[in-house]
This record gives sequence, C-alpha cells and structure tokens, in this order.
Amino acid sequence: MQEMIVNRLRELLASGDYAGVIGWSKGETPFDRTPGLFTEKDLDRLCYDSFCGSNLSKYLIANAKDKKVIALLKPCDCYSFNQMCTEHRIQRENVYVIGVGCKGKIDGEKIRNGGIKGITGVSEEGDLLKIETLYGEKEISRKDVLLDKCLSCKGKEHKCADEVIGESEDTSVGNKYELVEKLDAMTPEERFEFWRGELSKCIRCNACRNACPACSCIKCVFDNPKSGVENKAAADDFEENLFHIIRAYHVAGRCTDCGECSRACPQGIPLHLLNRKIIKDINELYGDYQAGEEIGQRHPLTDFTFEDDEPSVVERRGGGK
Amino acid sequence: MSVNKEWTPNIVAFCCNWCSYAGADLAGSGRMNYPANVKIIRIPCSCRLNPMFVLRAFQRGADGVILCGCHPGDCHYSTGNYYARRRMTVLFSLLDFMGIERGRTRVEWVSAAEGAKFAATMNDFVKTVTELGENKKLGDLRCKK
Amino acid sequence: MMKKISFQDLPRLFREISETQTLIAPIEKCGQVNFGVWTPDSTLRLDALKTVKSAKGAFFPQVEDIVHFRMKDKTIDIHPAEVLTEDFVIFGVRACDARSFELLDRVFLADPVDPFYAARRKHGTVVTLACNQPEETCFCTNFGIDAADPCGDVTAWMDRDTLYLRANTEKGEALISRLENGEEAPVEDLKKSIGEILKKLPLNDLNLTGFDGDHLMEKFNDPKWEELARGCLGCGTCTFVCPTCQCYDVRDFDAGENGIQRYRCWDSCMFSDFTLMAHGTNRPTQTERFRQRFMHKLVYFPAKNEGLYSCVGCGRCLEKCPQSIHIVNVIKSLGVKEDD
Amino acid sequence: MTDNIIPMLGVVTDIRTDTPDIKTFRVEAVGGGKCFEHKPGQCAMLSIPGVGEAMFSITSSPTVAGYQEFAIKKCGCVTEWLHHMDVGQQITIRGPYGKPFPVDDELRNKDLLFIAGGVGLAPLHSVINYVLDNRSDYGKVDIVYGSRSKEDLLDLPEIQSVWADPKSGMNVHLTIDREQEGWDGHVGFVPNFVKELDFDPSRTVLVCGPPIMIKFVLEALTELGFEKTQIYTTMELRMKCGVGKCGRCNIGDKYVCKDGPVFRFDELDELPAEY
Repeated sequence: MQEMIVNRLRELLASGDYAGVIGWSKGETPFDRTPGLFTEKDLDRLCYDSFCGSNLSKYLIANAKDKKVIALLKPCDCYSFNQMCTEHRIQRENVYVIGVGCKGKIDGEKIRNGGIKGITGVSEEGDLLKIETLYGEKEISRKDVLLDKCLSCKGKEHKCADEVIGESEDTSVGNKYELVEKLDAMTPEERFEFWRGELSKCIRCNACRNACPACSCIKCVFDNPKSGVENKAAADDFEENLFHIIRAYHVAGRCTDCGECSRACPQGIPLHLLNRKIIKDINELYGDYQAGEEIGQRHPLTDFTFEDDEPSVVERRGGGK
Repeated sequence: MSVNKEWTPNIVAFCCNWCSYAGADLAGSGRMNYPANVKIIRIPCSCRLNPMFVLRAFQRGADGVILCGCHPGDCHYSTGNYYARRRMTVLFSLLDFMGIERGRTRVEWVSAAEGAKFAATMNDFVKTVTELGENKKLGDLRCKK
Repeated sequence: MMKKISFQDLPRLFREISETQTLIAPIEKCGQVNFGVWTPDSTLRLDALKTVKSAKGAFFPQVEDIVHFRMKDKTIDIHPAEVLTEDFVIFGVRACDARSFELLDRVFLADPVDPFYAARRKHGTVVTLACNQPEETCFCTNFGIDAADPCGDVTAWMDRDTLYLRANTEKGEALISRLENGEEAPVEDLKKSIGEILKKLPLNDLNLTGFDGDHLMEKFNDPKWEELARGCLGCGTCTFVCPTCQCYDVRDFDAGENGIQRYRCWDSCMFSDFTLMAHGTNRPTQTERFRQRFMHKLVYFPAKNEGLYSCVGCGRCLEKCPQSIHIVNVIKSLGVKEDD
Repeated sequence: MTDNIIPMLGVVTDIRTDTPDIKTFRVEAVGGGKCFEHKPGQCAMLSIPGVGEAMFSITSSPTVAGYQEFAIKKCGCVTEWLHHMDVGQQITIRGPYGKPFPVDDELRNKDLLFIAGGVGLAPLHSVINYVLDNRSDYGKVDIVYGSRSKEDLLDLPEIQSVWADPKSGMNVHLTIDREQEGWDGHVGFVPNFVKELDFDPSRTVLVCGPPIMIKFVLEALTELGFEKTQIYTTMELRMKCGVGKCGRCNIGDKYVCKDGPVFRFDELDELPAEY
C-alpha cells in the first residue's frame, strides 16, 4: 500500500499544485513514526504502515494555512479534520485528503509492556507479529497489541476523503463505554480513588493538550498568566484534577474520541475516559452525536431544546451513590 | 469523617442579575432567613457562569456551588439559561464521574418574585452540603486554613 | 567488600532502612513505574529498567517551595523554606540516571551553590543497580557509561534470587555493612554477560564528532533543524522524563489569607512561553525552541563543561515522545556521517 | 546559605515620574541604607509576591550612598504593579547579578562614547554617573541619547543640569524621532545622528537601546571605522533565577544573567543570534 500511496503522491506533487504532503517517516526504533510535511524530494522517506498511529490532522492547522497540501488521513483522523474545518481552523479547500486504508495500528508500548524487551525489528505476517529482540525472537498476535483507540474504531469509512487508497477494517471490539460504565457503577469514593491514582501520575508535560486536535486555541488558558490557572506544575492534587477537568470540558462536544490524549500520555493515564463520559452523557441526554461526522455541524453544547433535562438529572441517573 | 460542630459549609451562589439576585433581595427585604455562609456572586446571566468559576470556587475552599438563574423561557437574553442548563448538566456529571459528591453542585431557577423560594433553596442546599461535610476532594490544600 | 542479600530478605532490609530514613525506590502505581517513597505496601519493581520519570526528582523535585510571603498593607514578611536536614536513600538507580546526578551537580553546585539541591545531595545515599537486560532504546555506552558497573554510593547487582551489593563510599558502607558477605564471582559473571549484551545494542555507535563548542555556530546554523523539528508538538514530555533537563520556573501561588507561596517547578524550553517577555519572545517558533534543547545538550553544555554531554543515553525520550522525535535523530542527522 | 535565591526586603522610598511610561524607584534596605553594593551595569531581581519577579538594571551609580535606583518602563505584569504602587511599599529584592561594565579595567583612561535609546539609558545611567564621580580616570566623554519625543527622554532635568554642564567635562547630544513643538534640538534617529557626529574611532563605546537601534548603531559605528572589540552593550532576556541555573536566558554557552548582561560585540559574534 505504501508504494501505491507514494506513486500517487508523486503524480499529485508533480502537478505543482501542492506544497507537500503531511505524512509519516520512519525513525530509529521499529515503532518510531514521525509526522512531517514531505516535499517531492524527500518523498522516498515517507512511510505508511501499521505503526502510523498518530493523528496527522492537527498538523494541517499550521501547514495548510497559506498553502495547499495533501494529507494522509486514516478513517478516524477524518473526524478530527472535519471538526477543525467546522471550527474554521483548517481551510477545507487548502487540503487534498487522501484517505489511507487502516486495519488497526500497533502500539509499541503495549508490546514493551507485555514483557517483550530489546526489540530490534518487527515484521507482520497476517495476524501475527514476529518480533526480533536482543534476547531472541518472539511472536505476538496483532490483535493483542492494537492501540486502545483502535479497539473503539469508528468504522472503516473515510468521512472526508477526496480519494481513498487501500482497504480499511473496523477493528472495534465490544462496547466502547464499558470502562465508563464500570466507573459509573462504582461509589463516588471508589471513582475518586481511581482518578486520584491515575491523575497523580500526571507530570503536566501537556502532551495530551498538544496532541489533541480539538485543543487548537492559539493561546491556551493554561499558558495565559491572566487566567489564574496558569500553573506549570501540579503543586497540589487539586491542580491535577483542575487541569484535566478543564481540558476535558473544554473539548466537550468537539472531541471526536480520537484517543490521541491517551496515546500521547507518557504516564499511561486513560484520559480518553473523561471525554468518553462526556460523549456518553451528550448522546444519552441530547441525542446521538458524533463530532466531526461532517463539516458544519452544530455541537450539542452550543445548542438546546426547550425540553432539555434539568441538571438535577445527574443525581437521578443510575450508578453508585 | 468527624464533622466539627463549629464547622459550617462555605457556599458560593452564582446569581443571575435579572432574577435570582433580585430574588435574594426580596428574601432579604421580606426578612426570610437563609444561612449567612452563602456568598452570593452576581453574574449578568446564568450562562455567564464559566465552568472554571465553579472549579475556582472549589479551589478556594467552597464546599458547595449553586447556580441560580431565570426560569427556562424567562431569560432576559431569551435563551442564555438554556445553554447554561446543558453546560452545567455536563459539567456536574463530569464532576460526579470524578468522584465529587453530587450534592455539592446544584442549579435552581429562581425568579425575581420568588424570595421565599430563594431562601428555601439556600436552606435546603446548605443542609445537603452540611450533611456531606467538608469538601476534601476538590480544594487546594494551600488555601485551607 | 561484596555483600549480599536474598530477594526474600529484601523487604526486611527495606523496612529497616525506612525506619530511620526515607527510602525512595522504583514503585509501580496504576500501571507505571516511577521513583516514589517505599512503604511496606508498595509494589517494588527493581526489575523495571526505566522508570517513566528519571531519578533526578529525588534531588531536584518537580515542585519545591522556596519561600513564603505574607503581605499586609505595605509590608511583607519573608519566610524562606527550610532545606532538607534528614537523610534518605534512593534505591535502584540505573547507571544512566546515576551519571545524570553528576551532570546536575555541574549546574546546581556551581557557584553560587543551590542550597536546596546541595542539601539533598548531602543527605542522599544513592544505591545503583546494574542493568541485566538493556533495551534497544539504551545508548548510554556512547557517553562512557558502564551499565554493568554503575557508580553511586552503593552498586547492586541482581543475580537470580540474590542481590549483591558493593559500597563505593563511606555513606554506602554505613548503609550495607550490616549485610552478610557475598562472593565476587557471580557478579563478575553477570558483568561479563551484561557487557556482551551492551556490545549488541543497536544505537551503540553514534558519532558525536563535531558536537562541541568549536562547532557551535556551524551546528546552530545547520539547515536540518527545521526538518527535525517539523513534527514536534511542543509538549514537555521529553524534558520532563529526561534525567538531565534542569530548567525551572519560579512561580507565586496566591493562597489568599494563607499568604503567597513562591515555588519552583520543572519547566521546558519546548514550551512557547519559556522565554516570553512583555515585548515578545526571542524564540518565536518551535524550530528555535527545539534547537535550543538539543544545542544545549550536545553543544552548549559540553562547551562549558570540558566536553561532557548533557545526555546520558537513557532512551526515555525515544520511548515517550508522542511523535518519536528525539536526540538520536538529532545526533544522526547533524553529526558527521561515516562516508563524509 | 539560601541567600542567592531567597530575596531580602527593600522599601521604596521615592518614586519619580520620568516619562509617561517610565518611573524611577528608589529602593533602600528596611533599616535604611543600601540593600547591597553593586557595580555599574549590574542588575537586581525585584518582586512583588503574588505578582512576579523580574530583572531590572540598577540605574544609580555605585557612588551614590544610601540607596539604589531603578528606572522602569511599564510593559508587563510586574512593572504595571510597580507603577501603581506608593512610596513606603515594601518589595523584595535580590542581587546584584551579572557582570558589570569593565569601568575599572578596560574602560579606564579611555575616551568614552555612550549611545542610548529610550529606556536603554537606564543601565548606562549608572556608568555615566560613575564616570562623572571619577572624572579624572577617564578621557573624553560624549553621550548620544535619543527617544521618541521630548517627553520620552529619561532624566531630562539631570541630563540638562548635570551632564550637559560644561563643568562635567562631558558632551551631551540629544535627539528625538520626530519634529515637536518646543524642541529646538536635533531631530532624527540615533544611528544617523551618530554618523553625523562623526566620532573618532578610537573611542570605546557603550550602547544600549531597542534591538533595532543597536543593530543600526553597530552599522553606523562600523562605517565610522570602529571595531567590534571597542563596543559594549547590555542585554535583556527573560530571567527567573539570576544565577545561571534556570536555563531561561541561555544563549549559546552563555547565561545572560551570569555571564552577561554586559557583552562586547565581538563576544556576541560567537553566539547564536537569539536575542
């Protein structure tokens, strides 16, 4: 598929209409895939395979501002792209979207955390990953090491592609709200303990914010000394909570559930659960809504009906008391 | 949790200028009692309540936060409270999801004529929060006395 | 003198140590291993090669109060925070992190000495641990670090069910003298087998020629920076997991009636507001901020410190950068190529 | 032991409004007298707890007994607060930081030329007064100072009555950017003025002002035949610690707070142009 993509890109770039293509290149370790804007001359470094898990749509804000570019987007990245077009952060006409086929992306961290160490090479054979390590060869099923976001795959359709190259597969398994429901069923004390444990790992590196396609403010409240919440470090438990509540709430209704926050987090905090809880609430209270489904949607928190539930509905709904 | 007998909760009430704030006035001039530990902050409309204000109140030592605005349909700006209603619902649900007791946050619609309702609401809210005890989950330790 | 203790008895030793001083060790919490205060309930993970955050936090904590103020009318009361006066032990530091302490010393113990850091160094005993299973992201060998025989007050080796320990300093001696004597041979064997693996590490042969003060402007003006930085998100992950990054910010927290707490906290040169002043910033683009980070590690720091690089090859940035951009890319891209 | 990062108390004993956006603050120790001794060109960290801390150059000469002065332009959070404060307010102060101008070494017995623009006079002010108080140690002295308008000239009364006094043995050349009623002096930008004045290239130059002015002054001086080794300047970057540790003011292998802020232009040539 990579060859097909590169050949097509060569054709498109030769027309001179585009300044380059937003894609991935290989790096040092078998899992390293670094995003960047590739021009005709470094196109041979462009790579697309099972490790290109990162969402490239956010790079279009900076790169498609004053020039036309081509973007390689996986089905899930298309939602973020549409959402940013809706918010006028990206000019749709400046981007030629090539939808690239995706059968789920592999999480290097999951392989490492699974106890396979010293990985020097990975090759795919159907559903099996053959892993060369400093300590001998190992095998692992591809399905077991997919990125978390692939397990809640939104489907194989590219929602915004100008053309599609390659086949996609829906890799979702089970109910994506399973963990949210599990937490909902706990008592407030248990929930609080769960989040305290997770959030106490936060190092305030801002990776979740900077990776998030919905976090596209030019000046973030957390960088603004006048906001009163500009604290670079979690000097107190409260600040960890504050940061993540504000961040989750700020993308409420706009979050496409792309999972970049959890993928980027160096401490493995399941940040997407906060967003997913909001999505679940919105769906249940205000009707099914998927941010980024199409360009120009009005999201539920900038909308209302006369018959909306009162906020006290939170107290009446199920879950542990 | 042992509740000190001396302890009374800190309540922050955000009140819409056009209704609940006047409602509070009416409660006052009508000599209706409501606890003195309710601190009223006047806002131009219930939808002015930035969710960050709620968190900020908790940070600075509030034990409960209540938003009072015009009854749905009566908003001075016609639709502000409808937006506020959705926003607060989602916020309160998120706080609940993080393990913050549900009773610490509330929204009530109180019109300018409902002085009695204002007093009753505050009495009830203070009672609920008093039962919940001190807010230990969502405050900044450096602000604690 | 080599000492030994079986893993079975380790909790007992830890309990003994923790009775008199704080014991910091790699502990698993919510699925991640970080250095933390050991208690009998903690999940000790000496087998984890790399903690997410490095061990530098034991001496240079992420957040540290420095002074407290109270203001009344026009007057101010100043209460400096107290420096550490109690001993502590940090157990299970790997060779790379142990070297990072020496690099931090170059900054914080340089004139004028940082009192908070100096006190922690004085009261801390470092127990290092040899790396039985180095990983593909390790490249400490490039910086003359021996993962088979790390420095520190005490060096420890894990051999099957026994931990061998050797004191290197008086502080170390005091800590482990109570243990029974151990044999040298198993440790020698272990060192040999670790040495064999170290030789096979894929990132062993980084060419650092030309990364020095003499080539400062040449490296600074290299056109490749833009390409290297183009995927950088500008988050602080690499900085915060890095054992040698030492930039900090000083901030005030206004706690109302409780006065004002001035604290310092880790900061990142990758953040857009790092050098922001009222009239703007001198590094307006991410490329410049990215360049600053790596120029500092590979050129500025060695220029000031007899060629010592401010990188220890721990490989945390390789594992943790959300977009896989790291120091090895920089060294390979800007360095002298074999065929040049 | 903690004195290099823990501040001491200072009291603001006088506030003078110099221009619409610059005020000069006199700072003394709480019991009276100077907070510390300093050398011309050094800086100090002033702070208001809860607002922030910032580095300012010390405007007064070390020869002044009993206090230090800071000319501060209103441009950010801290400076804004300082501008609103009243006499008697306590602030915190720590310092002195940085390398001073080499007034007792390289500058001694030299013919000096000071070039300043706007609030850039602040750090040079200290040197000029130091030179004035030790007049016999230095040769000819010329001061070129320019600002946007007459009102924006810092310390005009002092310049006119002390520095321009023939007894001082110094020549003062003032300029403003645009024609203005009540101004019969020179009009034009500082770099051009320097060229017009055609100084002898044997002088040692101390220059401070906005970066763009410094750039063109440097060009003008080069045109006149000056070498970079004769020209000193002082830099300003964001600083937090003041002791070369927090990493903020790092340029090349130098920390501006510790290795600067005074640099000779040939030294700057060896540094990346990130200032």
